Amino acid sequence: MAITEERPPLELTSGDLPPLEVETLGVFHRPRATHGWASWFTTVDHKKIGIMYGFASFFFLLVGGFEAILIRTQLAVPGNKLLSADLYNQVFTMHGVTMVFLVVMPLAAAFANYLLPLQIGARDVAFPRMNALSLWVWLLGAIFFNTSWFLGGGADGGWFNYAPNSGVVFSPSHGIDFYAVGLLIMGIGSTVSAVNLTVTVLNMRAPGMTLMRMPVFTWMTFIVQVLLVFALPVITVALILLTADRMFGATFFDASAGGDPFLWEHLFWIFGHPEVYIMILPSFGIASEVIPTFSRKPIFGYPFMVGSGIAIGFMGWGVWAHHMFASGMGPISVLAFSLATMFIAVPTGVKILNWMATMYGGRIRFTTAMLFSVGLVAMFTIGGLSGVTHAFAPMDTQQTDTYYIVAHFHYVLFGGALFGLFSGMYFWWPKIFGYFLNEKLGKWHFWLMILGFNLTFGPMHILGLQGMMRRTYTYTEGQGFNGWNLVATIGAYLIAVSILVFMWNVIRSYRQHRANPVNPGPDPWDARSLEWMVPSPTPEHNFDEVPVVEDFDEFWHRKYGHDEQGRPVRIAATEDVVQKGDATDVHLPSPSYWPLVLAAGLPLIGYGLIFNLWWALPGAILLIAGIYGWVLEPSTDPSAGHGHDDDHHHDGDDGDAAALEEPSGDEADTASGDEAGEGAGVASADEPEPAMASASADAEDGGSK
Amino acid sequence: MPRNRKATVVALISTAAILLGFWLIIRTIGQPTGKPLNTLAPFGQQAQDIQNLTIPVFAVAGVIFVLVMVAVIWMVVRFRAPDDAVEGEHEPAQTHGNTPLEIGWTIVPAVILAVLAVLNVQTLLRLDDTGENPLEVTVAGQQWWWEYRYDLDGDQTPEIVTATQMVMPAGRDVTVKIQSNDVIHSFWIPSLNGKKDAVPGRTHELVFNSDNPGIYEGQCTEFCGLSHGVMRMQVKVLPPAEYDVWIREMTKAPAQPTSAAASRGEALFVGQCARCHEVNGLTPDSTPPFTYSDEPSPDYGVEVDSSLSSKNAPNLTNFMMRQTFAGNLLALWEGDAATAVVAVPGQVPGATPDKVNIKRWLRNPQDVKPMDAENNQGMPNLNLSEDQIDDLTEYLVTLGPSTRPAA
Amino acid sequence: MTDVALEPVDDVEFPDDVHATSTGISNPKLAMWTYLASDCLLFGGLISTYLLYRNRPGNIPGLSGSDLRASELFNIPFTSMTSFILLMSSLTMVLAVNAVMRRDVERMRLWLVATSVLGAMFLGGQIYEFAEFVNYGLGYTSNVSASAFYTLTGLHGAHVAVGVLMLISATVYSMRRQLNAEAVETLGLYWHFVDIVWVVIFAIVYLIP
Amino acid sequence: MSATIDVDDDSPVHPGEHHDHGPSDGTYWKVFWALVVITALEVSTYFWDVWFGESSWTFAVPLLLVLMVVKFVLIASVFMHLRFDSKLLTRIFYFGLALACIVYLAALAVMNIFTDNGNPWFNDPPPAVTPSAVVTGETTGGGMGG
Ligand code: HEA
Ligand code: HEA
Ligand code: HEC
Ligand code: CUA
Ligand SMILES: [Cu+2]
Repeated sequence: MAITEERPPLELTSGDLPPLEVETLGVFHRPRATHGWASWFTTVDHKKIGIMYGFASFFFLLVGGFEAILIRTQLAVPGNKLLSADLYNQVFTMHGVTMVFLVVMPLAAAFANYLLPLQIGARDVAFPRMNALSLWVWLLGAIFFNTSWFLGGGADGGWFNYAPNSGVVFSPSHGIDFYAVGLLIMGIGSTVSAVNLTVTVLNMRAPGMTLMRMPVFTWMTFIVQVLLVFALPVITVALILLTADRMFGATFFDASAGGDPFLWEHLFWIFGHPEVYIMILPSFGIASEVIPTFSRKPIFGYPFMVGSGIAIGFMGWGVWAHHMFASGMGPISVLAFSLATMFIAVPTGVKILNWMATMYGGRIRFTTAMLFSVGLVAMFTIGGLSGVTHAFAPMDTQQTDTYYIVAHFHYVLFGGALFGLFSGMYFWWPKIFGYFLNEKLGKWHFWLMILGFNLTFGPMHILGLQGMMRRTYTYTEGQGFNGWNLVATIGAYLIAVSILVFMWNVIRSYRQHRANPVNPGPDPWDARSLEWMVPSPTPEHNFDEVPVVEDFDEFWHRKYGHDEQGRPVRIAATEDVVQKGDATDVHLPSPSYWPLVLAAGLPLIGYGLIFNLWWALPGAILLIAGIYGWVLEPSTDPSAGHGHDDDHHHDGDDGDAAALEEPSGDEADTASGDEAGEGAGVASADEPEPAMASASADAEDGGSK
Repeated sequence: MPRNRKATVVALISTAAILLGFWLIIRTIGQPTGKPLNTLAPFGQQAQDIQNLTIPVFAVAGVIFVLVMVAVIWMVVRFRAPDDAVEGEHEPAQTHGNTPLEIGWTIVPAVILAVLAVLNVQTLLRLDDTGENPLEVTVAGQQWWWEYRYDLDGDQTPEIVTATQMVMPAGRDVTVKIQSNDVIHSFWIPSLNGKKDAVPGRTHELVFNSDNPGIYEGQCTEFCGLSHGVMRMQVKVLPPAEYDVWIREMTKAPAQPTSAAASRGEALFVGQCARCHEVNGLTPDSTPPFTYSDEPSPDYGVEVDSSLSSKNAPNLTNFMMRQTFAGNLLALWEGDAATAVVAVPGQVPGATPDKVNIKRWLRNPQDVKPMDAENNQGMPNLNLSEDQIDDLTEYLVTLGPSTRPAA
Repeated sequence: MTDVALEPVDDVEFPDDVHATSTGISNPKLAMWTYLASDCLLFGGLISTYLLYRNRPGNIPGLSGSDLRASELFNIPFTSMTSFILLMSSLTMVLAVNAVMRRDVERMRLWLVATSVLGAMFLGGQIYEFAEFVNYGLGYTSNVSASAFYTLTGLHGAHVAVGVLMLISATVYSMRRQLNAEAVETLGLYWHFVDIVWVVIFAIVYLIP
Repeated sequence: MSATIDVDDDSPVHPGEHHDHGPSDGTYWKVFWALVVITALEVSTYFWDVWFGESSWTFAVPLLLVLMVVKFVLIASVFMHLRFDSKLLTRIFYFGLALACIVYLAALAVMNIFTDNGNPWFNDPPPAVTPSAVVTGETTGGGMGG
C-alpha cells in the first residue's frame, strides 16, 4: 500500500459522516476461517497459496506422467497398437502442455509464493488477494483444459501447435479450442501473479535487504517474473489470433487467404524461448540455495550468479528462431539466431562452474536435497551441451524434430527443472510442513529417478541421431529403432516407481510425524537465508519481528562469524537468533471469497466460447460479481481476526498510516500509533491493496483477453 | 591425503567408464546398416558438409561433458563430509568468489564458441550454395504423401508428376523446391541433407548432390496431423545413364491394357478413382476407348485448395516405376526389384508386382495408414468388392513400362 | 492470522513499518506500470500483425476474400476527431488526478465524469467507424488485413471500454465511501496508456498509408 | 518508513523521500495544447500529397514517426508523471517498450517485411507457389513497418 505522504486517503464524505461500513454485498459474510478445509478456499496467505500450487501441480505431474507412460508404452515395440494415431497425437500434445504449463511453471510458482516473502523478510506478497486470484485462475484454467479429454478429445497439434495444422479445417475437434482458451485463462493468472511478485520483490523487502543481498533463489524467481511479465502477452497475442481463426472465421494463419503460418511460429517462440528459461531459472535458484547450505560455504561468485541469471533472461529474448532453423527463413536470419544461441552457453556455464566452485573445498553433506541439486548440475550440463549442438544451424537441420531434441529438452526440463524442484521439496519440506521427509526413502527416490531418467532419455540421443523423428505414433521394424526404445520405456517405468517412492515417503513420513511428532526446529539444515529464522512450519504472520538485514546470507551471519582463515566460527546459538513465532497482534490481510468467484467465471466463459455463447453468461455474471465484490470489500476485514476490531491498539494497521506521515520516522514503531486517529477506521488506508489493485485486475481482464 | 587419493581414483575410473561408453556408442552410431534414417551416415555432399561440422562440435561438447562430469564426481568424493564431522571442526574456508577466475571461465567458453562459430558460418554458407545448372524438382507435401514434379523443358508445366519416390541423377546438383498444399510438413532425407519445412504459400529450396547411387529413406518431420508419423518418402539416386532411361520411360504414355480384367479395372478406375487420381489422359468423364497422353494435364493439382487436403491424389501414370507406394509403407515389387537401384524396377530379373500389397491397400487404405477421408484427408475406403479389387489391381500393374515393349 | 489472545497485549515492536515500500513507490502504482510495460508487448504484437498483413487483401491472385482494404475506407478527418477526443480525455484525466491531489473531491468527480464521457464518445466513434466499414462490405472476416485491423482496434477499444467502466465505478465509489487518491492516480495511468497506444495506432495504422 | 532501511542502490527514490507533486493544471493545459498542435500537424500530412504532390510522402512518413514519438513521450512524461516519479518506473516502462520494439521489429524483419521483393503474397524471397500468382501487385511501402 503505502500511500505516499502527501496523499492520504480522502475523506470524501465531507467529514462528519463516518465512512460506510460495507457489509460485503449483503448476502455473504466475510469469510473468517483461517483453519480447516474451508479456509483453503478463501485464504490469501501466500504460504497456503504456495502449498496449493504445489499439490495441484504435483497432481498434474501424475497426469502428465501417466500420459508419458502411455507414450512410452506405445513406443516400446515397433508397430504397437495400444494407442491409435489420433489418440497418440492427443496424448503427446497434452503431455507437453501439461508438463510445461501445469507442472513445471506452477511448481516453481509454489516455491516462489511460499519463499519469496520469507526470503526478503516480508509478511506477505504485495497483493494477497490477487495472489489468491492467480492461483484460482490458473487452477480452474488447468482443470478446464483437462476437461477436454471428456468433451471430444484433447488438443492434437503438439505443444507448439503450428498453424495451419491447428486450424479448424485440419483439427475440427474442440481440443485446440481448449488449448487456446485454456492457455489464455492460465495466462491471465500468470500475468497477475508475475506482476504481483515483481512488485513484491521490488517493494516489500525488509529493511536493509538491498537487491544485492537477496538470496539467489529470490533473484532467479524475480528474473522469472520479469520474463513472464514480458513473455505472456506475446503468447496472448498468438492465442487471440488462433481463437479468432478457429472461432470467428478469421484467416490469420491460412495461407490461401493471405495469412502467414510463420507469424504463429514467431509469436509462439518469442514467448516459447523465454518460457524455457522461465522453467529453468527457479531451479537454478533452488540449487543455489541448497548447494551452499550443504557445502557449508557461501555461494561462489554471488554477483556473477546474479549477473548470469540476468544475462540468461536477457539473451533469452534474442534466440527464439533457433526453433525454426529448418522452417525456411532466410540464411541471414538463421545465421544471426544461430550465433546468438551459441553464446547463451556462456552465462549458463558461469552458473555451472560457480556451483562447482561452491562445492570445492566445502564440507558436503549428501542429504537428498543435495543429491538432487548435484544431480541437476550434472544432468543439466548434458542437456545444455546437447542444446549447444542444436545451436549450430546446419547440424540442427539434421537434429530438429528428432528424438535428439526430445532428449535435449527432457535433460534440461526433467534433469534440470524437475530435479531442482525435487531438491527444493526435500530442502524446504520441514519448513513448510513441520516434519522431515525420510532421508532413506529420499535416497531411494533419487537413485531410482536418476537411473530411470538416464535410461529413458539417454537412449533418445542415440535414437534421434539415428533418425527417429519425434511425434511419431509408431515406427517399423527395419528402421533400427527397436532396442533403445524398449530401454527408454523400461526407464520410464523406473521413473514412475521412483515417483511412487516419493509419494510413499510423503505419506509415511507424515504418519510417523503424527504418531511421534518431532519438530525439526526453525533451522534444520544450518542454513543461510531468512526463511530459516522462523519456526517450522512457518507461522501465519511469518516474522514476529521483521529482521533488519545487514548482509547477504543474513541468517548465517547472525549465527557465525569467521576466524582469520575465513573459517566459520559460531557466534550465537541458533536458538538465540531464531524467532519464536509467538507474536500476537500482527495485522494480516483477511481472507476473501472474491478471488475464487472471479476466477470461476473464466472457465465458464471458456465453455461458452467453445460450445454455446449462452453458457458464457453465468461466467460473465460471476466475473463481474467477483470484480465488484472485490472492490467493495476492504482488503482487511475490520471486524475480523485478532480480537480487537476497535482501534485502541496501536497495531500495525493504525500505525502505518501515521508512520507514513513521518518523513524520516526511524522510530516509526509504536509511538506514531498515537496519532493513528487519522487513519483509523479508514479501511483502505491500511490495505496492502487499495481499491486500485482491483482496478488493475480489471485491466488485466481487459488486457489479456 | 587418502581422501584426495580416493577421489582421484574414483575420478579416473569414471573417466575410463565414460570414455568406454563413448567408444561403444561411437563404434555403432554412424553405421547406416539397418538404420536407413541415420543422420551420421552421409551419402551426399551436403550431408557430408554437416557431418564435417558435427564431428568437431560433438568432440568439443564431449570433452566439456567429460570434464564437468569427472570434476563433479571428484568433488563429490573429495569434499564429502566425513560421517563423524563435528560442527566447528574442519569447517571450510568461506570463499566468496574470485573475480579473475570468474572472468576466466566466462571468456574461455566464449573463445571456444567463437572458434566453432567460424566453422558454423562456413558450413552455413556452403549449404546455401545452389550449385551450377541444377536440376529442379518441385516437391509438394500434403497430408500425408509427397508429390514430385519435373519440369524438364522449363515451360512451367511439369512433364513428369510422380509421388512417394523421387528420382535424381548422381553427381549433379538438384534443387528441391519444397511447397505444401495444406499444412506444414518437412522434407528430410538424412543421408543427403538436413530438413526443410514445406510451408503453405512459400517455396523453400534445398540442395542435394550425391555421388552414391542408392535409395535413401526420408520422413516428414514437421508434425502434420494424424498420419505424420508414417509420412515417408524415398529418394532414388541413379547413375546418370539410368536416370536418362527413367526420364524416357516416365514421359511415355501408358499402353492400353490387354487383358479383360485389366480393361474392366480401367473402366472402374475411370468411374471410381479418376476423380482424385490422374492417369495422364484419363478424366472422370472419359469414355471408352480410353486414350492416354504422355503429359499430365496442366490442371492437375494446380487448383489445390489449401484449406482442403486431398484435392489431388498421387498421379498414377507409370505407377509401376516406383518401388514403394502408400507413403513408402508398402512395397510395390517383390524380391530384388523392391530395392534395386535401377531406372525400371520391372526389368530387374524375376520382378513381379506385389499384388497382395496393392489389394491390401485397395481393400481398406485406412488399415495401412490412418487417414480421415471424411475430412478430405487421405484416401477413403471405397468398399470395393473383391472382384473389383482384383480387376483394379490387374489394371494398376499395367501402368508402367513393364507392359511397354522395351525401348 | 495468528490466533491472538483477547486480552490486550503489548505492542510488538516494528523496527520499520511493514507496509512501507522499499522503493518508495506505492505497490499499486508499481504494479500498474509493470502491467503497462507488459501491455506494450501485447499491442506491439497486434500492431506487428497488422503491419504484416495490411497489404494482403484478397485481390491478390490466388488469395480468397474481399479485396477491400481497411486503409481505403479510412475517414481521416473523422478519426482525427475521435483521436482528438481521446487526447482530450487524457487532459481531463490528468486534471482529475491533480484535483484529487489537492483533495478537491468535487472537481475530481467532475473531471472523472468528463473523462468517462469522452471515453464513451471515442468508443461511440469507433463503433460508428466499424459499422461504416461493415456497410462498405468490409467485415471482420473479409480478408486478413481486415481481421488484423479489427482485432487491433477492437482490442484497443476493449481497453477503453474497461477504462470507462473503471472511471464510472470510481466516480460512484467516490460518492459511496472513501476513495483512495492513489486509486485515481493509478487509474489515470491506465487511461493515459490507452491514449498512448492510440497515438501509435493513429500514426502507424491510419496516417502512414 | 524508517531510515534504518538501507537505501537500495537500485531505488532512485529514497524511501520516505518526498517527490514532487508534479506540475500544476496550467502545465497540463500547455502540454495538451502542444499535443493538439502536433496532432493537427500529423493530420495535415494526410493532405500533403494534394498540396505538395506525391513526393511529400518521403518526408511525411519520418515526420509522422517523429511526431508520434514526441506525443508518446510527452504524455508519458507529463500526464503519466514519469518525469516526476521514481526513475524505476521509467525504466520498467521503457524497458518493456524497447523490448517490444526490438523483438517485434526483428520478427518482422525475419518475415522480410522490410526487404520486400515486390511479391505481394508473401514478402519473402522465395517466389510464390504458382507462378501466375506473382503478378505485378503493388510494392508495399518500405516505410516504418513496411
Ligand atoms: C529448461 C528448459 C530449457 C533450457 C534451459 C534450454 C537450454 C538451451 N537450449 Fe533448449 N529447448 C527446450 C528447453 C530448454 N532448452 C525445449 C523444451 C525445446 C524443444 C521445444 C520443442 O521443440 O518442443 C528446446 C529446443 C532447443 C532448440 C531447438 C531444437 C530444434 O527443435 O531444432 C535449440 C536450438 O538451438 C536449443 C538450444 C538450447 C541452448 C543453446 C540452451 C542453453 O541455454 C544451454 C546452455 C548450457 C550449457 C551449454 C551447459 C553448461 C555450460 C558449460 C559447462 C560451459 C561450457 C560450455 C560450452 C563452451 C559449450 N533448445
Ligand atoms: C517438464 C516437462 C516434462 C517432463 C517432466 C516430462 C516427462 C516425461 N516425458 Fe516428456 N515431453 C515434454 C515435457 C516433459 N516431459 C514436452 C514439452 C514434450 C513435447 C510435446 C510435443 O511434442 O508437443 C514431451 C514429449 C515427450 C515424448 C515425445 C513424444 C513424441 O514426440 O512423440 C516422450 C517420449 O518418450 C516423452 C516421455 C516422457 C517421459 C517418459 C517422462 C517421464 O519422466 C514422466 C515421469 C512421470 C511419471 C511416470 C508420473 C508418475 C506416475 C505414477 C507414479 C502413476 C500413474 C498415475 C496415475 C495412474 C494417476 N515426452
Ligand atoms: C477421395 C480421393 C481418392 C479416391 C476416390 C481414390 N484415392 Fe487412391 N489415394 C488418394 C490419396 C489422398 C492417396 C495418398 C494416400 C497416402 O499415401 O497418404 C491415394 C493413394 C493411392 C495409391 C498409392 C499411391 C502412391 O504412390 O503412394 C494407390 C495405388 C491408389 N490410391 C489407388 C486408388 C484406386 C485404385 C482408387 C479407386 C478405386 C482410388 N485410389 C481412389 C485419394 C483417393
Ligand atoms: Cu507431413 Cu509430418
Ligand atoms: Cu529455445
